[in-house]
Amino acid sequence: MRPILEIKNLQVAFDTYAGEVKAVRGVSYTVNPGEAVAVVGESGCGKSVTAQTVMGLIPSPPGRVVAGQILFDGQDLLNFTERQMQGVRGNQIGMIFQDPMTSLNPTMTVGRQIAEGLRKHQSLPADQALEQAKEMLKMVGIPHPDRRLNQYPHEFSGGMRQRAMIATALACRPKLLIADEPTTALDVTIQDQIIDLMRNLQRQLGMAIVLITHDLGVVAGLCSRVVVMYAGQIMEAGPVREIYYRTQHPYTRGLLASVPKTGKERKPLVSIPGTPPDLFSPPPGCPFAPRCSHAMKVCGQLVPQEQEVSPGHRVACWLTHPLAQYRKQEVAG
Amino acid sequence: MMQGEILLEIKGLKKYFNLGHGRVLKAVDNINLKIKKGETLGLVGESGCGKSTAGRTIVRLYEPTEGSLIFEGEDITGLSGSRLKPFRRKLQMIFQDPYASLNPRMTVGDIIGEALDIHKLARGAGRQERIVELLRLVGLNPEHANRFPHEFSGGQRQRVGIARALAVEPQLIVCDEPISALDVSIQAQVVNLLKELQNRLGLTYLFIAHDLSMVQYISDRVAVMYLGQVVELADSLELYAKPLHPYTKALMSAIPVADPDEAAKRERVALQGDTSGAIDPVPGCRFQPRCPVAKEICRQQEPEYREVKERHFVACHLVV
Amino acid sequence: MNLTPEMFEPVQSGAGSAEIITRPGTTYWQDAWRRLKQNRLAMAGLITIGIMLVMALTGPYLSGYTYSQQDLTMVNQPPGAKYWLGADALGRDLFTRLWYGARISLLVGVVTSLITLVVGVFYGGISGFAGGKVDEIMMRIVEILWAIPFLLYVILLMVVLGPGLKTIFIALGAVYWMGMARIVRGEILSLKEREYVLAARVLGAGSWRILWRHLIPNAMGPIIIQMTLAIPEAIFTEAFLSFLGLGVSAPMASLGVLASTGMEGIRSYPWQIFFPATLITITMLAFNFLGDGLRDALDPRMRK
Amino acid sequence: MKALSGYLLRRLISAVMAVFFVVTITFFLMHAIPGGPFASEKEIPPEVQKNIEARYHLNDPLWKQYVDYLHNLIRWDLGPSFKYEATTVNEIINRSFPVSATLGAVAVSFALIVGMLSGIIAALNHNKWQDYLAMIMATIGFAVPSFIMAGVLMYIFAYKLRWFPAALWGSPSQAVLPALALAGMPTAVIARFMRSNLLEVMQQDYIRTARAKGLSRQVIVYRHALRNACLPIITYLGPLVAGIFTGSFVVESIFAIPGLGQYFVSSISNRDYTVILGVTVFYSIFLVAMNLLVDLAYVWVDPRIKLNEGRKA
Repeated sequence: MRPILEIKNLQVAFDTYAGEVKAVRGVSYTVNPGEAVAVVGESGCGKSVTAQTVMGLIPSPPGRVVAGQILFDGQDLLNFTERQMQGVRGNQIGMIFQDPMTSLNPTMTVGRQIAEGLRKHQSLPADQALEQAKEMLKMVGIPHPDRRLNQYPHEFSGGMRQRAMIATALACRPKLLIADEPTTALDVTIQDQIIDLMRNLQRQLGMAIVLITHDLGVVAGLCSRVVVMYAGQIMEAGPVREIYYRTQHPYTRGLLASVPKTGKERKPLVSIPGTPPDLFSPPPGCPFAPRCSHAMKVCGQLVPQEQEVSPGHRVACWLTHPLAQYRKQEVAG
Repeated sequence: MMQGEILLEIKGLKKYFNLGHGRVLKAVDNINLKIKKGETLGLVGESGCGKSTAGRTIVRLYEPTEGSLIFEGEDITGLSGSRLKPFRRKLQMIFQDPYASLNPRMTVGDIIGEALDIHKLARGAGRQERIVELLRLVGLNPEHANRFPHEFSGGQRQRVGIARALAVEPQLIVCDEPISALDVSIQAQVVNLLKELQNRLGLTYLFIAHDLSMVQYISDRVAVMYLGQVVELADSLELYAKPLHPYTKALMSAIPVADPDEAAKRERVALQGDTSGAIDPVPGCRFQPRCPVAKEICRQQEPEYREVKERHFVACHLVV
Repeated sequence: MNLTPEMFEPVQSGAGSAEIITRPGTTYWQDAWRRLKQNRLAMAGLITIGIMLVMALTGPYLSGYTYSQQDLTMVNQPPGAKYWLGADALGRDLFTRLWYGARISLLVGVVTSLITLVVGVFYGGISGFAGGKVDEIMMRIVEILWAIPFLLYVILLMVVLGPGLKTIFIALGAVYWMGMARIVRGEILSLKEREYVLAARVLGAGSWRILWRHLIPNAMGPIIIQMTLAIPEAIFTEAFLSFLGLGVSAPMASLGVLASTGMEGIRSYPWQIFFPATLITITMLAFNFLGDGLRDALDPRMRK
Repeated sequence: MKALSGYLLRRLISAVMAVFFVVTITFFLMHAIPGGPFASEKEIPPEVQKNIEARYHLNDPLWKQYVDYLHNLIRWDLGPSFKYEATTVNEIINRSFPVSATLGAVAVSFALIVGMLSGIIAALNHNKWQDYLAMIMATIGFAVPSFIMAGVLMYIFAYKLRWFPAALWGSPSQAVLPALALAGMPTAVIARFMRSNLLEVMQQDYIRTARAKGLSRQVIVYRHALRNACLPIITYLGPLVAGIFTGSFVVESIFAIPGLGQYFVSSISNRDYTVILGVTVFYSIFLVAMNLLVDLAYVWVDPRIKLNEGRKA
């Protein structure tokens, strides 16, 4: 099966007054048709920049793709003209954003905003597009779609707005939905509703999802594969059960341990010391080495190469190197 | 840890905001809590439930509309000016936004030092020593005293905020969502620091957050708020094991679990709609419009907040 | 590089070193100055203002004539060796009068801007800090004053108080403080809800401490911008009043007086209006460029 | 609907208060001016003086004059002119306001069209030559006082090139130069305002959403950005329209246009109380009405504004 999205060695930099910020430093991952992949990492790790580069939404200047390929359905999006990209955006790839409060145009009715994509990509006349927009509202679980269609975003609550955003992104039935922290700005009970909705829509429409999040908890119930990013690089990637139950990278381990488990007895919360590196001058070796409790001399000197430890489970860590075997056992124990 | 001695008693606290044109926002509507010396009381709820307003009213940033605050047996509700100042030393606050909670024009040393100046706790070399001591206490370097807030990361700033609160040697600290703006790995750092400081200095916390899992981790007891009212209060483990209020149950089931197997197994309590209506709450139980098990009585009568089990309080008609 | 077993020796994790701040520290003002220096137009404005200040102070003494000295044999002389910029209808040296006028105009600008600062910060500060009913009443007053065609009022005040430099200060100050008051009030109103101000209040800080240590220093950016922009506006209005014959009285001169006198002879002696008009325009440009530059440099949203 | 009428009522009361305030201040300011209208120029016999004062009620106590004035004002009677005999202030306004209004309307239309267009062009070509050119023009327009602009235009186009007449009023060609002189400043302000608004709007999240839908740049600018960027311009329009009439004092007197501004200027030197007072009151009512109109326009164009809260943000 050919992947729907294949990112190969993507490098993105931003030029600022203080120099070049290397936001994405050689990221590769694939998404298969109909599959939900989570990209997890803390703020500034490059997860959103990668996604926005796929959509061609990086402001340029200051942003700039240094190297790499983004293959969508086998074609490199980086070679597309702006006009070609417009045919992809909203049509074959839909995208939703973190803040539903600001992501909708305040002076346009919700119905027209949903219909816009349909009119552009399917050349529907206004009334038919609005009719379909109503169907979309119904699909994302907004009650009274007739009335809601003609309302403005400020008349919607936060959860409703995010539903409307999803309706907008899915109006043209794209093959891929990129969700950039779709629930971060929402309350837990609403977050639960939105994730549930995304899960149902994915089954119903058979589309692939890239879910960008900082919350490993949100991922578990929705995605089949996970990519863990840190300081512009991929630390670990693999099937969801591999990542949670056979964690290889100390960073992933640290992330999982810093979320408390509810109930039962209280295990002490393990925290990762220090702060992520400044991407103006990233450290020469593994970016996580300065915070890693299992760091070795080599970690500060050389960037670890990605190793496949089991089918589909890749790790970029010197602990997987044969010479580091004894340390690895210690970590696991 | 629990000596049972009550440090702060909150009695019938109400805080209404007048929005003009006859509309009133009942942000906090009659809450009763007792905070015991040395414990951590968690206060959870979703945005707009009034938990932050409650915290701010407790530290007297807002004047309560009604009710009283009794600190170590003394009613501090009506105090102001110089009579309030001694209590300011005992009651401190840590804020949510690490970017907005430090004055960008002051050095970190001055930010911490200001607390010492206001209460005339140290001067000259002693002041400098105390600042260094406080920085060390929260895990920062003494050289950081001459730096400005924008040079620090979010987690480091939050530590500065903690050092500022600790400078006056308080007894009770109201933590107003101190970790919700931080990255996951940094959240754990701050929570661990708070725990460590509590053990070392014998602090009492009122820990406000929307993140139920973190609240349960750090708290001895947890109170759940919905639209200005406490709907359930119990020991942390008890609340997790046997939540009684349908809202608590729903909140609990919505916590994302970082475990694929458990996530798949979990039973979810789906809630309809979202919180709104602190301005014109419905008659009867406020949760009733979203409640999956609401009965007729819920629409007519406001449920009473009562102790249904030892140390377990709930406001729901359907809990026997 | 070859990998050797000794490279896989564990090292002490650098938890402590991760707390070290690598970037050099800069204060807000250093940062703003750096951004301002990068703005070429703003720097050009700043340099121009500097030159103008020097010329306004020394210019009137360079040609050897005084600003009121008349030579009726040299009426309306074109620019030349004797009178560098020519002479006016009364045979006065225009070079001397130009820089003398610039001095008066700059004085008007600076003094008005200072009055604006004092009154506006005081009024706006109290209104924003007190909040509630006090704020509502104080702002209602400004709102009503705002509905007054202010230029008419400056004119009326000038008529009532009689012409003169002092009158100009009072009249302009009486009008321009409102803009400053609005800006200061808005700033204070939003700043006082910031968490660091709340923190100071929880610590028991008094009103004065909060106002002086927390609110005013953080409102300084917009205040400075407003002051910079008030200077050209005052110069502008003074020129306008002079044009209506309500400015400084003869033989004193301001750029507005010179331009207005020059206007009368525009057909025959165009240079008489050319020089003052150019200087007014340059002044306005310089202050506006500087003001725009400051806005970019001091705007908190521009900070990374 | 109830909210709208309540809001309107509050705004109206506030407007009436503002006008009342203006009338009161102006009235007493006028009477504080040293030297009466008939005192200065030539010697008048005491009896004649008395007669005149009696005719204009100038010998009544001040408070009575004030009450009378207010009373007449309610019936929109602004009294007789002291200077021009047998002419009322109402007549002066009726005669000269249409002239000023025409000139103002031409200038405002010019400022709106040119200002908005150049602001949009500048923003869409951010940091390119079009942007720099437009902003240099705007800054110069902003920096040149209207009377200098008037002088320059007159010198070049009337005296040197002789394309347009230099003065007076009547034919459309006579309106060109004064309208341009008047439009300079507002054009510059609108251009700068429009540019910065549009640049800011283009940074908003909802523009990114529109791009993510695959809309073309033109559609995004036209459908999403422009409307939101134009909204704040409306706020500026009220004071602008009213201000352009006040600003025309100088331009009207330079070009010798028989507008309201010129009457005002000459009434000052003539100490013609009733004309000064009348024109000031007229201007304030105009300004207040314009601001009221702006508020209503906002309610109409911006769906976010709830009537009962008014325009706050």
